[in-house]
Amino acid sequence: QPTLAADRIGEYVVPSSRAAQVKQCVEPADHMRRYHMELIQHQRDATVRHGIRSTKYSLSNCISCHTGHTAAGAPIAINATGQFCNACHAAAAVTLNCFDCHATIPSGEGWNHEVAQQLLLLPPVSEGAE
Amino acid sequence: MAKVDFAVPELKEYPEIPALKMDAMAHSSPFKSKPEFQGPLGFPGELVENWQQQAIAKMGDLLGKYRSLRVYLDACVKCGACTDKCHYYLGTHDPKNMPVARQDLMRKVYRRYFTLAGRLFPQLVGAQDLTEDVLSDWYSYYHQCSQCRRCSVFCPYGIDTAEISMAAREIMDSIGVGQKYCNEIIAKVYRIGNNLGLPGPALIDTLEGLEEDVYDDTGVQVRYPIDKAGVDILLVTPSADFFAEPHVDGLIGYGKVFHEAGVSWTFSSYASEAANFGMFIGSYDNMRRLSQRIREAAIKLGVKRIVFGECGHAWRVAYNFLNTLAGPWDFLDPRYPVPQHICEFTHELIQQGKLNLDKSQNDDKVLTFHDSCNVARASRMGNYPGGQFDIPRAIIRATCNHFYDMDEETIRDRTFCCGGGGGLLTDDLMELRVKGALPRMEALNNVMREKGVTHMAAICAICKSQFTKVLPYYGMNMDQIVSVHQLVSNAIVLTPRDDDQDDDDDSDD
Amino acid sequence: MTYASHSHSSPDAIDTPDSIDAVDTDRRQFLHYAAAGVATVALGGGAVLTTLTATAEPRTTPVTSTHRWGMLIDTTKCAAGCDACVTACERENGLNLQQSPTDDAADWADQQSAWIRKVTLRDNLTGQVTQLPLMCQHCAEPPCVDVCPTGASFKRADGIVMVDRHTCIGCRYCMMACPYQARSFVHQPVAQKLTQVPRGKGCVESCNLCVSRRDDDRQTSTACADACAASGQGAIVFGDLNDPNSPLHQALAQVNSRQIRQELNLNTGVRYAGL
Amino acid sequence: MKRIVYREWRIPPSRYWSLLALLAAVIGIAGLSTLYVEHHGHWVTGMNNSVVWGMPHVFAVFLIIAASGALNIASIGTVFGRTVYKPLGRLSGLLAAGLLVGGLLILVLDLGRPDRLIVAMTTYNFSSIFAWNIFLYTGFLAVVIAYLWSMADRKGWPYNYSIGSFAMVWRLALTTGTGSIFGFLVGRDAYDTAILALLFVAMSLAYGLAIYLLVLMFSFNEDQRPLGEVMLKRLKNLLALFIMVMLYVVLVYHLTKLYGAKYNDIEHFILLGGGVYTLMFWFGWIIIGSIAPLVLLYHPDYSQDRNWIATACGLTIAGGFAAMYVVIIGSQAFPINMFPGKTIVAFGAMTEGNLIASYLPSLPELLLGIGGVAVALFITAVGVRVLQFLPESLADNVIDPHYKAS
Amino acid sequence: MSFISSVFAYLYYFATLVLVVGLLNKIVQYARTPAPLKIPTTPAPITRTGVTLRMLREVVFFESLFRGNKWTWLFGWIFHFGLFLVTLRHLRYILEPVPVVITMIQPFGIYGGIAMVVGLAGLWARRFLVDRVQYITARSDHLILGLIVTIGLTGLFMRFFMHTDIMQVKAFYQGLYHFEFHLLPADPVLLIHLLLVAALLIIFPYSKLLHAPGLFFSPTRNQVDNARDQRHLAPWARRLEQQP
Ligand code: HEC
Ligand code: HEC
Ligand code: HEC
Ligand code: HEM
Ligand code: HEM
Ligand code: SF4
Ligand code: SF4
Ligand code: SF4
Ligand code: SF4
Ligand code: SF4
Ligand code: SF4
Repeated sequence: QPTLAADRIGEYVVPSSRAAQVKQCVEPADHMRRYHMELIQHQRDATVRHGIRSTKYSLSNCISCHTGHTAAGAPIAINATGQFCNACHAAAAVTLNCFDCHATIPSGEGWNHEVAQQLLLLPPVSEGAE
Repeated sequence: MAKVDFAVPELKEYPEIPALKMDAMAHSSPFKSKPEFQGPLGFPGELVENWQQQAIAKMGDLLGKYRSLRVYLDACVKCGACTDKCHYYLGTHDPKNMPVARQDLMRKVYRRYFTLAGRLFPQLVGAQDLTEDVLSDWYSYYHQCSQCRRCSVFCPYGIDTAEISMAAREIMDSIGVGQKYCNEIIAKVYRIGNNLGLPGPALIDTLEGLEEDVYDDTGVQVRYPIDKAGVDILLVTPSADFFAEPHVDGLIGYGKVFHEAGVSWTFSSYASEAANFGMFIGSYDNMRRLSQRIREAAIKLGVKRIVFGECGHAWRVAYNFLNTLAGPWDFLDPRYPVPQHICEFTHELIQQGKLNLDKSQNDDKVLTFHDSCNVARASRMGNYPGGQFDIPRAIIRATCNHFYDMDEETIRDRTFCCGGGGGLLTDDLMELRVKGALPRMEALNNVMREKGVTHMAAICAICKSQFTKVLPYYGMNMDQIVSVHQLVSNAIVLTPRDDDQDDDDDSDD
Repeated sequence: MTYASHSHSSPDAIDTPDSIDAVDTDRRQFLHYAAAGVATVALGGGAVLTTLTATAEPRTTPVTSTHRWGMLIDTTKCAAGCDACVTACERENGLNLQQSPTDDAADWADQQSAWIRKVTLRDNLTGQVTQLPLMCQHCAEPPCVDVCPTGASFKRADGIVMVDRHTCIGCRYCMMACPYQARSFVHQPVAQKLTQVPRGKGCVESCNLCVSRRDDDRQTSTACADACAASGQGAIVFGDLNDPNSPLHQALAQVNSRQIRQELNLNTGVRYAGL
Repeated sequence: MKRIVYREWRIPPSRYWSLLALLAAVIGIAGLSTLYVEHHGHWVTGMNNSVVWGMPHVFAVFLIIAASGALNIASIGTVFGRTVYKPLGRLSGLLAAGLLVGGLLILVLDLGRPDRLIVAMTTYNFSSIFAWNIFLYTGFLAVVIAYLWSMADRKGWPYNYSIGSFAMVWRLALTTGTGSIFGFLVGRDAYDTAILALLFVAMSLAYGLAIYLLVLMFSFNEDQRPLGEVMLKRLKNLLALFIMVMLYVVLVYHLTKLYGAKYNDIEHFILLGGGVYTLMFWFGWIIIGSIAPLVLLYHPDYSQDRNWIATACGLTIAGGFAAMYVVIIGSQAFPINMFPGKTIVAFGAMTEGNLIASYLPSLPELLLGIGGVAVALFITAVGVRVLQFLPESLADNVIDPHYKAS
Repeated sequence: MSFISSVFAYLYYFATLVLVVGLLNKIVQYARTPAPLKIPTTPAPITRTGVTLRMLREVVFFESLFRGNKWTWLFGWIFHFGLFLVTLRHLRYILEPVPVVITMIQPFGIYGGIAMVVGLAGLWARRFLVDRVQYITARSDHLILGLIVTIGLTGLFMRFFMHTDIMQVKAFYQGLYHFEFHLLPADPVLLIHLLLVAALLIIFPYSKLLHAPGLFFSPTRNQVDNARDQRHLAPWARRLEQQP
């Protein structure tokens, strides 16, 4: 007798990312799953056209929070195989060109980077702990 | 014969797709066959008692025997591409003459008895019981299809309404509802050897007369032998060639070509008919019985090759089915295809330069060519696809100076039927025949006006008979239709032979 | 939006040795201005629960035409052999991370991105040599924006002309149109980039007046201006053209400045003195 | 009037398929080289930050204006009521559509981000002449299709004149628009004049007709259809006329430019000191592309010979490419005159003696351009084969009922 | 919700079964039924390769239909090509890992979806506007068109307006392979989409949609024109021959 398997929201969050230690995404994960592309797209236009640099839906912020880290604490490109963005997109056959331009790990100077710096300073989450 | 009054359609400069006129041709159906014609073909004499069950059973039988039927009844998506392709629809405006609607007459019965959807939701899928009305529709409209296959060319799945109307006719025959014209003729072949019921002696007479005529005309002794054993070639030709105009002029041409080729040949009085009406009624058995006569004649006469005269349906059966029905032909000369078309034969001679043709003999004519539907869409000549279009044209071009094709949409594989094919060449269907000829008449009329065409050549006995009858309805002349080999006959410059003076001694080796 | 060219001070003033002091003054004024700016901007946007920046917030409201960012470049101060501004721009925007895909140095020189160029001129009559940095002039009537088919080239409300590289299709028509050859096309895939300055193959880019600094009120200058000042030349003054109290405005008041290709009437945001 | 009978192009299948295979191969190679460029980025082309439009644009612009010119034949038949040209109309429409698609394809594939084509199709900046051109181009295709329909379907005949007139207006707008892409570039000395649009119109007539004539002669020849002297003579004279008009506009263009002193430098560059560009101008555009065809077309003997007429067309087309090269690339190579009265000694990485921007077309971009031509021909070849575009005969007695063999 | 998910799970098992069994049954039936006579519509190819090419042209370009009716061809081809792209795009839901080609085709699949609906709209309009086609149209024809249009529209609606959780959809279908029942996202549009798709799968083997396999078995199209060279004999005809 087949049973209904439990469906976990949040299963794609990389254990070694900061997100693993936070309770919630910027919106409920269910909503994020469906609408994250529109959120960041909207943010994109707001930022580029109107100079709004709020971090809530900013791509750099997604990356900061969702990048996984190696055991040594070095960040792993977020679009690398099996990493957060890629895990879903490979399964959903989505090809992004965002990372043609956008840094896949927090890098560089500036206020965005300061955010990243702080994230980097976090102790890497040990593998498997979830 | 109850003559129906009808208006001959008007010829337009451009073909027009008519608006529907419901049941415009519901009254048209051919005479029913009498029991005495049914019997010899193996069909019940009249409508059997439990005809519905029998018809359905027969349908089931055919569905198991013919993939075409099976697939075609399933596959049609009602796309409508075929709707404006049938000359009978164009001429009569009756929606049931649209090929798909014609198929639907059977399809709705098929759905009712053979498909799940039709059994469960007949209304939804347009399924219907086989009632008397349906049967009468069948009889009427399956005898308004000349099995010309024009619809099949344009159907995305190649659905061939001819296959379906053949099946319908077979089913009807099997319950005792036969068509007089076809069945009577088939019976005649069984009895006498040809459609026209010309007995052997009559044929011999005719041929001797021809030999004299030709001699008088040309001063050259051209032979038209019959039942001569041990010759190379058996020529099988539609019996109309033996006496009807313009057919016989073609036959004279065959003889002249053979004469020039220097080959020995003969007719057979046993197989003195090329046409095979078994196809029209969709009866494999009868088609096979008719074909076997040719095999028997070929064996009896000991010929090496078989050549067919100008006849469309005959050529279809010969080209595509003869090997199946009466083969294998391993006792014939393997260097030649079995059978060959007389046009293939003539064309080869022309290419080899063996015929001396004086084109100016046909200078009184400006020609066009009517691709007969069964030659164009159901057979081939030569060794490449489409040879059936090029070879007759090449012959015409070689024999006359003025040739123009009709509108591209109305020739080659898109050619329009003459309107009399498929066993409909009977006076009781005159209205249908006249109206069905409309598209061809229009195209002809256009080249006549624009290119000054005077004559139309054809290579089919039915076409020739039909046009002779129908042309006058459209204000044209019946002798505007000519045989291709009539042109050859006119143009050919005969080589006198030693035996020209010597009537009886034909010493062939 | 128009404003008069300022030509109060005499051209000679530019060559005075105390120009260094002038820069210092400028700097002080800059700092002053910056402090005021920070003070006046509301620190909104507390909604973000993951906010890690404890102090000042980057901008959360759309830019307006209250400001119009611009620069004054005093060519007389621009030193021969110096390219500090170019280097700074490259560092700021990750252009120094570009790697030549080709061995042909001349080709690469033509193809690599340059948001700011060091230009040297010689007067045809006098033979006098002039140095100046040339970047996007942030035209008020930018031809590049007019021609861009998708509207990817656009002018922000605060006067910054830039490329929205999400809608740029790489047709390069803007490059054809720009009278200053200020734009670059990214000819090769970009391997390394900065979070703050995304850039990649197939799009057009140009100086954007260090736009992410503009949206962060803690920042009051551009990388090139900072570098020039730091190098001691102080040839570049950055500021708000709309603000009569801004150091830029005051600097413009002091020197005789003009636009390059003034005849085109593009009303550039970058002005040159000593040209 | 007699009905004109059109027939599908029925050359032997083997020839037909080899022709298609050849074109397909060229297109395939162009496709591969496009992928190559897209994968590596544009550094593998000769284009750079100074010469931002290169060989692909030479081909694309040529094809696009030729498309407009090719449609001109149909216009003459429909709008100007020259019934003799009527039988030529369908091919004219088809060729126009083919050339345009070929040209646009090149433009699109040369984009830095061709994957964002949808952006170009959905977001418009209406102050950009380029955006208008996108409308002009796609609209052109729609108009041509409607035009073809009105020529081919009897239901469309009543609208033929109105659609034809509309198509002609559209056609002129298209060429003007294409010319204006350059004409509106106030920042560059070589452009910045309205005459450029006029020049493009004139060029379009000549190049479109030259291509049309070649295609017509080739297809009729292959299919053994009669192409009479009367028709050929008319078309040939028309071509000569168009070439002269073009020459005239070129003259006016340079005269106006020379008149304005500020353009002296660029004029000097193009006409005298521009090296390869000067050569292209004089030798390619003027001598090979204009004078030589004129000589051939008016020569008492040569002009009677079909091979020489074809040669004249070929030369005109070659000249067209040279013209495009001069107009598009030559003008970019010449440095922008930003500092009047001053000489630029160093301009960023570019230093003295090297201020004329270098541009050397690379193979991939050349292949892309040729691919566009192949696409145009491919469309035409498929079109004439599957639909009735070609009149059955253009023999003298067919096109002119009053014709008498002399 | 879990109830609905179970219902859908069983529905899809059933629909797939019907589709596969029904279709196989039909195909076997077609393949088993002999074609006793050579009836290719000429000019027909005279070699097997030629026939394959002819079939390919029919399947890919709808060559005959093109000759038959340009408008129908246009809309029909747009629809089918769109459908083809959409189908390829949909493979991402049922394949893991997703093949590279399928990934590359994704953006085109969306245009395919739009094209599909446009094509269907044209085809449907014809059923009302052309008297001949109106005459031959049965209710089931409208029904099938309506079904597919609705599938297309709900799909597009999800694509552009009400996104669904694709990962969950995929998990649901992946689960079916192992008899694991995953939850479907609770989106009404998705459920309608899927319900109608199931209906489509079920009616496929019992409707005119059989034209797809049918084409391959059409004797007028799949026969080689070589009757004179090779004797062609159906089994039942051979039996006929043996009894004199
Ligand atoms: C504070 C860190 C943080 C930031 C910033 C953040 N996320 Fe998340 N994200 C999370 C956490 C934590 C979860 C898991 C939530 C859960 O399990 O309910 C999550 C879940 C998700 C999911 C669902 C994944 C799954 O496995 O179901 C998506 C998609 C997502 N985030 C996308 C984004 C995007 C896009 C952005 C940028 C706008 C972003 N996130 C920014 C912390 C963050
Ligand atoms: C060709 C380069 C390029 C590509 C590709 C690109 N971007 Fe960007 N993006 C930029 C640039 C440049 C900026 C910064 C503009 C600025 O600083 O004002 C930016 C800014 C943004 C921002 C606002 C800054 C931030 O970090 O929040 C978002 C969100 C964004 N992009 C999302 C995307 C998404 C999503 C994609 C892919 C679908 C994408 N971008 C693809 C160049 C690109
Ligand atoms: C829970 C799975 C999941 C995660 C995690 C996820 N995505 Fe997605 N994303 C999707 C799906 C599914 C789609 C495709 C929706 C579609 O095809 O309609 C998508 C689409 C997108 C798109 C739109 C692509 C397009 O071409 O339309 C963008 C942009 C995007 N994701 C960005 C991101 C970024 C950036 C991250 C990582 C920070 C991320 N996503 C993480 C599931 C995910
Ligand atoms: C080998 C694959 C297929 C081929 C060659 C094919 C071909 C065709 C053709 C030629 C038509 C007639 C023209 C038209 O009306 O569009 C048609 C109609 C149709 N096809 Fe297909 N088809 C195929 C597969 C499918 C499939 C898988 C579906 C299922 C969704 C489908 C659904 C339809 C429908 C609904 C119509 C009728 C349109 C109407 O009612 O007008 N086809 N097909
Ligand atoms: C197993 C069967 C199917 C599943 C699970 C399924 C699921 C989906 C989903 C989840 C979407 C939304 C895509 C998005 O939001 O990006 C979608 C879209 C769509 N579906 Fe389906 N579908 C199925 C079958 C079909 C069929 C058979 C058709 C056509 C006859 C179809 C036509 C469409 C169309 C046209 C779209 C919109 C375009 C697109 O996103 O591709 N679907 N489908
Ligand atoms: S076979 Fe010929 S006569 Fe019969 S329906 Fe088809 S087109 Fe009409
Ligand atoms: S063309 Fe074929 S599929 Fe279309 S309606 Fe006619 S028979 Fe049916
Ligand atoms: S840093 Fe200043 S002095 Fe140096 S080159 Fe730049 S502008 Fe001139
Ligand atoms: S300088 Fe050039 S790029 Fe900058 S705004 Fe002006 S035209 Fe545009
Ligand atoms: S290259 Fe980009 S920014 Fe420049 S005109 Fe084209 S689309 Fe606009
Ligand atoms: S303002 Fe910024 S982007 Fe512009 S040139 Fe200076 S450093 Fe570069």
